[in-house]
Amino acid sequence: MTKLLYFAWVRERIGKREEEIDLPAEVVTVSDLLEWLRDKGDGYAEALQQPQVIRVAINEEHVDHREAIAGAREIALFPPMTGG
Amino acid sequence: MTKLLYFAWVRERIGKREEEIDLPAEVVTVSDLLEWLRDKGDGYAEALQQPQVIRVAINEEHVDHREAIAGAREIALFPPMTGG
Amino acid sequence: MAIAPTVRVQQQDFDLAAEVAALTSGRTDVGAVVTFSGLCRDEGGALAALELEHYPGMAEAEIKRIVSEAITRWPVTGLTIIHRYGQIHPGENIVLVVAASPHRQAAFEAASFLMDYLKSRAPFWKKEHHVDGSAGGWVEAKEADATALKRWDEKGQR
Amino acid sequence: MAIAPTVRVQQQDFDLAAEVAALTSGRTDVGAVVTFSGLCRDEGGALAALELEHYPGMAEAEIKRIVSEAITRWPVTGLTIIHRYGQIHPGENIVLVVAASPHRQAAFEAASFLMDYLKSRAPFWKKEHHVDGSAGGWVEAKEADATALKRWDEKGQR
Repeated sequence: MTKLLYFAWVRERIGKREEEIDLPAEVVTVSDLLEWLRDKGDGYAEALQQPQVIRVAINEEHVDHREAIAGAREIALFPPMTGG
Repeated sequence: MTKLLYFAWVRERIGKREEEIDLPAEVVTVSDLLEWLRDKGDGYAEALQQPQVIRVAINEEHVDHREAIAGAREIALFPPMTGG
Repeated sequence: MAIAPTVRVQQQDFDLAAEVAALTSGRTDVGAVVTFSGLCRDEGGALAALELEHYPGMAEAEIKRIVSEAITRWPVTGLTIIHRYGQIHPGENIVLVVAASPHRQAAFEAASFLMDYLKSRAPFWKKEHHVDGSAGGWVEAKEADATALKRWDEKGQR
Repeated sequence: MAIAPTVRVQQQDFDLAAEVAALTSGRTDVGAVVTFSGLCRDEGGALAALELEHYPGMAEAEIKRIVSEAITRWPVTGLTIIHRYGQIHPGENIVLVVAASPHRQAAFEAASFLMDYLKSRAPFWKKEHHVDGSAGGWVEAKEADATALKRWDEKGQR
Protein backbone atom coordinates (compact mmCIF):
# COMPACT_ATOMS: atom_id res chain seq x y z
CA MET A 1 0.00 0.00 0.00
CA THR A 2 1.22 3.47 -0.90
CA LYS A 3 -0.07 6.66 0.67
CA LEU A 4 -1.11 9.30 -1.84
CA LEU A 5 -1.48 12.95 -0.78
CA TYR A 6 -3.20 15.69 -2.78
CA PHE A 7 -2.86 19.45 -2.32
CA ALA A 8 -4.52 22.66 -3.52
CA TRP A 9 -6.62 22.25 -6.69
CA VAL A 10 -5.45 18.67 -7.18
CA ARG A 11 -7.02 17.91 -3.79
CA GLU A 12 -10.19 19.87 -4.60
CA ARG A 13 -10.73 18.15 -7.95
CA ILE A 14 -10.01 14.64 -6.70
CA GLY A 15 -12.17 15.41 -3.68
CA LYS A 16 -9.94 13.99 -0.97
CA ARG A 17 -6.79 14.87 0.94
CA GLU A 18 -5.23 11.43 0.92
CA GLU A 19 -5.78 7.76 0.31
CA GLU A 20 -3.97 4.44 0.59
CA ILE A 21 -3.68 2.68 -2.75
CA ASP A 22 -2.36 -0.71 -3.82
CA LEU A 23 -0.52 0.13 -7.01
CA PRO A 24 -0.36 -2.49 -9.75
CA ALA A 25 3.07 -3.77 -10.82
CA GLU A 26 2.93 -2.04 -14.22
CA VAL A 27 2.97 1.40 -12.52
CA VAL A 28 6.73 1.90 -12.47
CA THR A 29 7.37 5.64 -12.80
CA VAL A 30 5.68 8.84 -11.66
CA SER A 31 4.39 9.26 -15.22
CA ASP A 32 2.83 5.81 -15.11
CA LEU A 33 1.15 6.71 -11.83
CA LEU A 34 -0.38 9.92 -13.19
CA GLU A 35 -1.72 8.09 -16.24
CA TRP A 36 -3.10 5.23 -14.17
CA LEU A 37 -4.81 7.58 -11.69
CA ARG A 38 -6.59 9.48 -14.50
CA ASP A 39 -8.72 6.42 -15.16
CA LYS A 40 -9.93 6.18 -11.56
CA GLY A 41 -12.85 8.59 -12.04
CA ASP A 42 -14.01 11.99 -13.21
CA GLY A 43 -12.34 13.93 -10.37
CA TYR A 44 -8.99 12.28 -11.09
CA ALA A 45 -9.37 12.88 -14.82
CA GLU A 46 -10.11 16.55 -14.18
CA ALA A 47 -7.21 16.96 -11.75
CA LEU A 48 -4.69 15.21 -13.97
CA GLN A 49 -5.81 16.22 -17.45
CA GLN A 50 -2.54 18.09 -17.95
CA PRO A 51 -0.11 15.75 -16.23
CA GLN A 52 2.91 17.85 -17.25
CA VAL A 53 1.90 20.65 -14.83
CA ILE A 54 1.55 18.33 -11.84
CA ARG A 55 4.44 18.45 -9.36
CA VAL A 56 5.27 15.29 -7.47
CA ALA A 57 7.12 14.55 -4.23
CA ILE A 58 8.13 11.08 -3.08
CA ASN A 59 8.78 10.73 0.63
CA GLU A 60 8.73 14.56 0.96
CA GLU A 61 11.26 15.24 -1.82
CA HIS A 62 10.60 16.76 -5.24
CA VAL A 63 11.00 14.23 -8.06
CA ASP A 64 10.92 14.18 -11.83
CA HIS A 65 8.11 12.45 -13.69
CA ARG A 66 10.63 9.87 -14.94
CA GLU A 67 11.49 8.85 -11.38
CA ALA A 68 10.72 5.24 -10.33
CA ILE A 69 8.21 5.00 -7.49
CA ALA A 70 9.51 1.71 -6.11
CA GLY A 71 9.90 1.99 -2.34
CA ALA A 72 7.75 5.11 -2.02
CA ARG A 73 5.87 5.25 1.30
CA GLU A 74 4.22 8.54 0.46
CA ILE A 75 3.62 10.19 -2.91
CA ALA A 76 2.22 13.70 -3.07
CA LEU A 77 0.66 15.35 -6.14
CA PHE A 78 0.18 19.11 -6.32
CA PRO A 79 0.17 22.17 -8.61
CA PRO A 80 3.22 24.44 -9.00
CA MET A 81 3.98 26.00 -5.64
CA THR A 82 3.11 29.60 -4.78
CA GLY A 83 4.72 30.11 -1.38
CA GLY A 84 6.82 33.00 -0.15
CA MET B 1 35.73 84.88 2.15
CA THR B 2 35.15 81.19 1.61
CA LYS B 3 34.53 78.70 4.39
CA LEU B 4 36.74 75.63 4.23
CA LEU B 5 35.79 72.47 6.15
CA TYR B 6 38.07 69.51 6.83
CA PHE B 7 37.06 66.00 7.88
CA ALA B 8 38.67 62.79 9.18
CA TRP B 9 42.45 62.59 8.59
CA VAL B 10 42.43 65.75 6.48
CA ARG B 11 41.11 67.55 9.58
CA GLU B 12 43.63 65.84 11.87
CA ARG B 13 46.64 66.65 9.67
CA ILE B 14 45.66 70.26 9.02
CA GLY B 15 44.85 70.59 12.71
CA LYS B 16 41.53 72.42 12.43
CA ARG B 17 37.91 71.69 11.58
CA GLU B 18 37.28 74.80 9.53
CA GLU B 19 38.54 78.21 8.57
CA GLU B 20 37.49 81.27 6.56
CA ILE B 21 39.91 82.05 3.76
CA ASP B 22 40.22 84.84 1.25
CA LEU B 23 41.17 82.98 -1.91
CA PRO B 24 43.38 84.76 -4.46
CA ALA B 25 41.98 85.28 -7.96
CA GLU B 26 44.33 82.75 -9.56
CA VAL B 27 42.67 79.91 -7.60
CA VAL B 28 40.01 79.00 -10.15
CA THR B 29 39.38 75.26 -9.86
CA VAL B 30 39.32 72.70 -7.05
CA SER B 31 42.73 71.50 -8.27
CA ASP B 32 44.12 74.99 -7.98
CA LEU B 33 42.76 75.21 -4.43
CA LEU B 34 44.40 71.94 -3.34
CA GLU B 35 47.73 73.05 -4.79
CA TRP B 36 47.51 76.49 -3.22
CA LEU B 37 46.59 75.10 0.22
CA ARG B 38 49.61 72.74 0.23
CA ASP B 39 51.90 75.74 0.54
CA LYS B 40 50.14 77.07 3.64
CA GLY B 41 52.16 74.97 6.09
CA ASP B 42 53.40 71.52 7.10
CA GLY B 43 49.97 70.24 8.18
CA TYR B 44 48.43 71.25 4.87
CA ALA B 45 51.32 69.70 2.94
CA GLU B 46 50.92 66.45 4.85
CA ALA B 47 47.13 66.35 4.39
CA LEU B 48 47.25 67.16 0.70
CA GLN B 49 50.41 65.39 -0.41
CA GLN B 50 48.33 63.09 -2.62
CA PRO B 51 45.72 65.51 -3.92
CA GLN B 52 44.16 62.88 -6.21
CA VAL B 53 42.76 60.96 -3.20
CA ILE B 54 41.10 64.03 -1.67
CA ARG B 55 37.34 64.24 -2.16
CA VAL B 56 35.77 67.67 -2.39
CA ALA B 57 32.28 69.03 -1.88
CA ILE B 58 31.15 72.54 -2.78
CA ASN B 59 28.05 73.79 -0.98
CA GLU B 60 27.41 70.21 0.25
CA GLU B 61 27.62 68.52 -3.16
CA HIS B 62 30.36 66.25 -4.47
CA VAL B 63 32.45 67.87 -7.20
CA ASP B 64 35.24 66.93 -9.55
CA HIS B 65 38.72 68.43 -9.14
CA ARG B 66 38.20 70.27 -12.45
CA GLU B 67 35.17 72.09 -11.07
CA ALA B 68 35.35 75.89 -10.80
CA ILE B 69 35.05 77.18 -7.24
CA ALA B 70 33.52 80.52 -8.19
CA GLY B 71 30.51 81.22 -6.00
CA ALA B 72 31.36 78.58 -3.41
CA ARG B 73 30.18 79.54 0.09
CA GLU B 74 31.54 76.37 1.64
CA ILE B 75 34.19 73.97 0.35
CA ALA B 76 34.84 70.70 2.21
CA LEU B 77 37.92 68.50 1.82
CA PHE B 78 37.94 64.91 3.05
CA PRO B 79 39.25 61.39 2.41
CA PRO B 80 37.20 58.76 0.54
CA MET B 81 34.05 58.06 2.54
CA THR B 82 33.57 54.95 4.66
CA GLY B 83 29.96 55.17 5.78
CA GLY B 84 27.33 52.47 5.80
CA MET C 1 30.67 27.93 9.29
CA ALA C 2 28.63 25.65 11.57
CA ILE C 3 25.44 27.55 12.19
CA ALA C 4 22.11 26.39 13.57
CA PRO C 5 19.45 27.84 11.26
CA THR C 6 15.90 28.42 12.49
CA VAL C 7 13.08 27.07 10.33
CA ARG C 8 9.46 27.36 11.44
CA VAL C 9 6.18 26.68 9.66
CA GLN C 10 3.40 28.08 11.79
CA GLN C 11 -0.07 29.58 11.83
CA GLN C 12 0.69 32.48 14.18
CA ASP C 13 2.44 35.72 13.32
CA PHE C 14 6.13 36.32 13.94
CA ASP C 15 8.10 39.08 15.66
CA LEU C 16 10.66 40.60 13.30
CA ALA C 17 12.65 42.37 16.02
CA ALA C 18 12.87 39.24 18.19
CA GLU C 19 14.11 37.16 15.27
CA VAL C 20 16.79 39.71 14.40
CA ALA C 21 17.83 39.95 18.05
CA ALA C 22 18.16 36.16 18.19
CA LEU C 23 20.84 36.34 15.46
CA THR C 24 22.72 39.34 16.85
CA SER C 25 22.37 39.60 20.66
CA GLY C 26 25.61 39.13 22.53
CA ARG C 27 27.57 38.73 19.30
CA THR C 28 30.27 40.97 17.87
CA ASP C 29 30.98 39.09 14.62
CA VAL C 30 27.84 40.12 12.73
CA GLY C 31 28.29 43.09 10.42
CA ALA C 32 25.11 42.86 8.35
CA VAL C 33 21.56 41.63 8.86
CA VAL C 34 19.10 41.56 5.97
CA THR C 35 15.44 40.78 6.60
CA PHE C 36 12.69 40.12 4.11
CA SER C 37 9.05 40.29 5.21
CA GLY C 38 6.42 39.16 2.73
CA LEU C 39 2.96 40.63 3.38
CA CYS C 40 -0.51 39.99 2.04
CA ARG C 41 -1.70 42.71 -0.37
CA ASP C 42 -5.38 43.43 -0.99
CA GLU C 43 -4.98 43.71 -4.79
CA GLY C 44 -6.60 47.11 -4.98
CA GLY C 45 -9.28 46.26 -2.44
CA ALA C 46 -10.54 43.08 -4.14
CA LEU C 47 -8.90 40.56 -1.82
CA ALA C 48 -10.51 39.68 1.52
CA ALA C 49 -7.99 37.00 2.53
CA LEU C 50 -5.43 34.51 1.36
CA GLU C 51 -5.69 30.90 2.43
CA LEU C 52 -2.29 29.28 2.61
CA GLU C 53 -2.24 25.53 2.28
CA HIS C 54 0.96 23.62 2.91
CA TYR C 55 2.35 20.09 2.97
CA PRO C 56 3.23 19.54 6.63
CA GLY C 57 6.49 17.72 7.07
CA MET C 58 7.73 18.37 3.57
CA ALA C 59 7.42 22.15 4.00
CA GLU C 60 9.91 22.11 6.89
CA ALA C 61 12.13 19.52 5.17
CA GLU C 62 12.29 21.43 1.89
CA ILE C 63 13.00 24.77 3.59
CA LYS C 64 15.81 23.09 5.53
CA ARG C 65 17.29 21.80 2.28
CA ILE C 66 17.15 25.33 0.81
CA VAL C 67 18.76 26.77 3.94
CA SER C 68 21.57 24.18 3.81
CA GLU C 69 22.28 25.18 0.22
CA ALA C 70 22.48 28.86 1.24
CA ILE C 71 24.91 28.00 4.04
CA THR C 72 27.30 26.33 1.58
CA ARG C 73 27.13 29.35 -0.74
CA TRP C 74 27.53 32.34 1.59
CA PRO C 75 29.51 33.03 4.78
CA VAL C 76 26.46 33.53 6.97
CA THR C 77 26.48 33.60 10.78
CA GLY C 78 22.74 32.94 11.06
CA LEU C 79 19.64 32.23 8.97
CA THR C 80 15.98 32.25 9.98
CA ILE C 81 12.95 31.37 7.88
CA ILE C 82 9.39 31.50 9.19
CA HIS C 83 6.53 30.68 6.83
CA ARG C 84 2.92 31.02 7.93
CA TYR C 85 -0.06 28.98 6.79
CA GLY C 86 -3.85 29.27 7.20
CA GLN C 87 -6.02 32.35 6.72
CA ILE C 88 -4.05 35.57 6.20
CA HIS C 89 -5.61 39.00 5.73
CA PRO C 90 -4.32 42.00 3.78
CA GLY C 91 -1.57 43.80 5.68
CA GLU C 92 -0.59 40.69 7.61
CA ASN C 93 2.74 38.88 7.41
CA ILE C 94 3.17 35.73 5.31
CA VAL C 95 6.87 34.97 5.42
CA LEU C 96 10.07 36.13 7.11
CA VAL C 97 13.66 35.56 6.04
CA VAL C 98 16.58 36.83 8.13
CA ALA C 99 20.20 36.48 6.98
CA ALA C 100 23.14 37.57 9.17
CA SER C 101 26.73 37.72 7.98
CA PRO C 102 29.98 39.58 8.55
CA HIS C 103 29.50 41.14 5.08
CA ARG C 104 26.60 43.01 3.50
CA GLN C 105 26.72 41.41 0.06
CA ALA C 106 26.51 37.91 1.53
CA ALA C 107 23.53 38.87 3.70
CA PHE C 108 21.67 40.44 0.76
CA GLU C 109 22.36 37.56 -1.60
CA ALA C 110 21.52 34.80 0.90
CA ALA C 111 18.18 36.45 1.75
CA SER C 112 17.30 37.01 -1.91
CA PHE C 113 18.27 33.42 -2.80
CA LEU C 114 16.16 32.02 0.05
CA MET C 115 13.11 34.00 -1.07
CA ASP C 116 13.45 32.92 -4.69
CA TYR C 117 13.70 29.28 -3.62
CA LEU C 118 10.81 29.55 -1.18
CA LYS C 119 8.59 30.96 -3.94
CA SER C 120 9.19 28.10 -6.35
CA ARG C 121 10.25 25.09 -4.26
CA ALA C 122 8.54 25.21 -0.86
CA PRO C 123 5.23 23.28 -0.86
CA PHE C 124 2.79 26.12 -0.14
CA TRP C 125 -0.23 27.15 -2.23
CA LYS C 126 -2.26 30.34 -2.02
CA LYS C 127 -5.99 30.55 -2.59
CA GLU C 128 -7.66 33.93 -2.90
CA HIS C 129 -10.92 34.85 -1.24
CA HIS C 130 -12.58 37.93 -2.68
CA VAL C 131 -14.34 40.73 -0.85
CA ASP C 132 -17.52 40.05 -2.83
CA GLY C 133 -17.66 36.52 -1.38
CA SER C 134 -16.48 34.73 -4.51
CA ALA C 135 -13.65 32.26 -4.26
CA GLY C 136 -10.92 33.83 -6.35
CA GLY C 137 -9.28 30.52 -7.03
CA TRP C 138 -5.73 29.35 -6.66
CA VAL C 139 -2.91 31.78 -7.34
CA GLU C 140 -0.95 30.66 -10.41
CA ALA C 141 2.81 30.26 -10.30
CA LYS C 142 4.54 33.11 -12.12
CA GLU C 143 7.00 32.73 -14.96
CA ALA C 144 9.01 35.57 -13.36
CA ASP C 145 9.55 33.45 -10.25
CA ALA C 146 10.97 30.58 -12.29
CA THR C 147 13.26 33.07 -14.05
CA ALA C 148 14.36 34.53 -10.70
CA LEU C 149 15.37 31.05 -9.62
CA LYS C 150 17.52 30.44 -12.70
CA ARG C 151 19.89 33.34 -11.99
CA TRP C 152 21.22 31.39 -9.01
CA ASP C 153 22.06 28.42 -11.25
CA GLU C 154 24.02 30.65 -13.56
CA LYS C 155 25.95 32.11 -10.66
CA GLY C 156 26.74 28.66 -9.37
CA GLN C 157 28.22 27.71 -12.72
CA ARG C 158 30.51 30.71 -12.99
CA MET D 1 4.90 57.10 -6.86
CA ALA D 2 4.89 60.09 -4.51
CA ILE D 3 6.37 58.79 -1.29
CA ALA D 4 7.76 60.65 1.70
CA PRO D 5 11.07 58.97 2.53
CA THR D 6 12.51 59.17 6.04
CA VAL D 7 16.16 60.19 6.36
CA ARG D 8 17.77 60.64 9.77
CA VAL D 9 21.38 61.21 10.82
CA GLN D 10 21.55 60.77 14.56
CA GLN D 11 23.68 59.73 17.51
CA GLN D 12 21.12 57.51 19.22
CA ASP D 13 20.20 53.95 18.28
CA PHE D 14 17.15 53.12 16.13
CA ASP D 15 14.25 50.70 16.52
CA LEU D 16 14.06 48.32 13.56
CA ALA D 17 10.52 47.11 14.32
CA ALA D 18 9.17 50.65 14.71
CA GLU D 19 10.69 51.73 11.39
CA VAL D 20 9.21 48.74 9.56
CA ALA D 21 5.83 49.35 11.21
CA ALA D 22 5.95 52.98 10.05
CA LEU D 23 6.09 51.77 6.42
CA THR D 24 3.44 49.04 6.72
CA SER D 25 0.90 49.84 9.46
CA GLY D 26 -2.61 50.41 8.18
CA ARG D 27 -1.55 49.71 4.60
CA THR D 28 -2.58 46.87 2.32
CA ASP D 29 -0.50 47.71 -0.75
CA VAL D 30 2.89 46.62 0.61
CA GLY D 31 3.92 43.11 -0.40
CA ALA D 32 7.59 43.16 0.53
CA VAL D 33 9.78 44.88 3.11
CA VAL D 34 13.55 44.49 3.03
CA THR D 35 15.65 45.82 5.88
CA PHE D 36 19.41 46.13 6.13
CA SER D 37 21.06 46.67 9.51
CA GLY D 38 24.76 47.42 9.56
CA LEU D 39 26.46 46.56 12.85
CA CYS D 40 29.87 47.23 14.36
CA ARG D 41 32.09 44.12 14.40
CA ASP D 42 34.95 43.69 16.88
CA GLU D 43 37.40 42.38 14.25
CA GLY D 44 38.24 39.26 16.20
CA GLY D 45 38.30 41.07 19.54
CA ALA D 46 40.78 43.80 18.54
CA LEU D 47 38.30 46.62 18.15
CA ALA D 48 37.05 48.55 21.21
CA ALA D 49 34.93 51.08 19.31
CA LEU D 50 34.34 52.87 16.05
CA GLU D 51 34.19 56.63 15.97
CA LEU D 52 31.92 57.83 13.19
CA GLU D 53 32.58 61.33 11.95
CA HIS D 54 30.18 62.95 9.52
CA TYR D 55 29.60 66.18 7.63
CA PRO D 56 26.42 67.59 9.18
CA GLY D 57 24.08 69.05 6.61
CA MET D 58 25.74 67.38 3.65
CA ALA D 59 25.17 63.90 5.15
CA GLU D 60 21.40 64.41 5.15
CA ALA D 61 21.44 66.19 1.78
CA GLU D 62 23.50 63.47 0.10
CA ILE D 63 21.38 60.64 1.53
CA LYS D 64 18.25 62.43 0.29
CA ARG D 65 19.78 62.65 -3.19
CA ILE D 66 20.52 58.89 -3.10
CA VAL D 67 16.99 58.14 -1.91
CA SER D 68 15.49 60.28 -4.70
CA GLU D 69 17.50 58.29 -7.23
CA ALA D 70 16.18 55.01 -5.77
CA ILE D 71 12.60 56.28 -5.98
CA THR D 72 12.97 56.96 -9.70
CA ARG D 73 14.40 53.48 -10.28
CA TRP D 74 12.10 51.19 -8.29
CA PRO D 75 8.37 51.13 -7.51
CA VAL D 76 8.77 51.58 -3.77
CA THR D 77 5.98 52.51 -1.37
CA GLY D 78 8.39 53.64 1.36
CA LEU D 79 12.10 54.15 2.09
CA THR D 80 13.85 54.82 5.38
CA ILE D 81 17.52 55.46 6.02
CA ILE D 82 18.97 56.10 9.47
CA HIS D 83 22.72 56.58 9.84
CA ARG D 84 24.31 56.98 13.24
CA TYR D 85 27.42 58.97 14.16
CA GLY D 86 29.63 59.23 17.24
CA GLN D 87 31.10 56.42 19.32
CA ILE D 88 29.77 52.97 18.41
CA HIS D 89 30.76 49.75 20.15
CA PRO D 90 30.96 46.20 18.76
CA GLY D 91 27.50 44.67 18.45
CA GLU D 92 25.80 48.05 18.13
CA ASN D 93 23.90 49.34 15.11
CA ILE D 94 25.50 51.75 12.64
CA VAL D 95 23.00 52.07 9.82
CA LEU D 96 19.48 51.03 8.87
CA VAL D 97 17.87 50.88 5.44
CA VAL D 98 14.24 49.88 4.98
CA ALA D 99 12.65 49.50 1.54
CA ALA D 100 8.96 48.67 1.09
CA SER D 101 7.36 47.79 -2.25
CA PRO D 102 4.54 45.78 -3.74
CA HIS D 103 7.21 43.43 -5.18
CA ARG D 104 10.08 41.56 -3.60
CA GLN D 105 12.69 42.19 -6.29
CA ALA D 106 12.18 45.96 -6.13
CA ALA D 107 12.50 45.95 -2.33
CA PHE D 108 15.72 43.89 -2.44
CA GLU D 109 17.30 45.96 -5.21
CA ALA D 110 16.37 49.34 -3.73
CA ALA D 111 17.83 48.37 -0.32
CA SER D 112 21.01 46.99 -1.87
CA PHE D 113 21.43 50.06 -4.08
CA LEU D 114 20.95 52.41 -1.11
CA MET D 115 23.60 50.55 0.91
CA ASP D 116 26.13 50.61 -1.93
CA TYR D 117 25.61 54.35 -2.38
CA LEU D 118 25.77 55.07 1.35
CA LYS D 119 29.11 53.24 1.58
CA SER D 120 30.79 55.27 -1.14
CA ARG D 121 28.92 58.58 -1.38
CA ALA D 122 27.59 59.54 2.05
CA PRO D 123 30.05 61.78 3.95
CA PHE D 124 30.86 59.54 6.92
CA TRP D 125 34.29 58.35 8.06
CA LYS D 126 35.13 55.58 10.51
CA LYS D 127 38.05 55.67 12.91
CA GLU D 128 39.02 52.54 14.81
CA HIS D 129 39.91 52.48 18.48
CA HIS D 130 41.72 49.35 19.59
CA VAL D 131 41.23 47.34 22.77
CA ASP D 132 44.92 47.84 23.65
CA GLY D 133 44.38 51.62 23.74
CA SER D 134 46.07 52.37 20.42
CA ALA D 135 44.26 54.46 17.87
CA GLY D 136 43.73 52.09 14.96
CA GLY D 137 43.49 54.89 12.48
CA TRP D 138 40.96 55.71 9.82
CA VAL D 139 39.27 52.88 7.97
CA GLU D 140 40.29 52.90 4.32
CA ALA D 141 37.72 52.89 1.54
CA LYS D 142 37.52 49.48 -0.11
CA GLU D 143 37.97 48.84 -3.80
CA ALA D 144 35.11 46.32 -3.51
CA ASP D 145 32.74 49.09 -2.48
CA ALA D 146 33.60 51.15 -5.56
CA THR D 147 33.03 48.03 -7.68
CA ALA D 148 29.69 47.38 -5.98
CA LEU D 149 28.62 50.89 -6.94
CA LYS D 150 29.50 50.41 -10.60
CA ARG D 151 27.03 47.58 -11.12
CA TRP D 152 24.17 50.07 -10.71
CA ASP D 153 25.60 52.28 -13.50
CA GLU D 154 25.67 49.32 -15.86
CA LYS D 155 22.07 48.49 -15.05
CA GLY D 156 21.05 52.09 -15.63
CA GLN D 157 22.59 52.03 -19.11
CA ARG D 158 20.81 48.89 -20.29
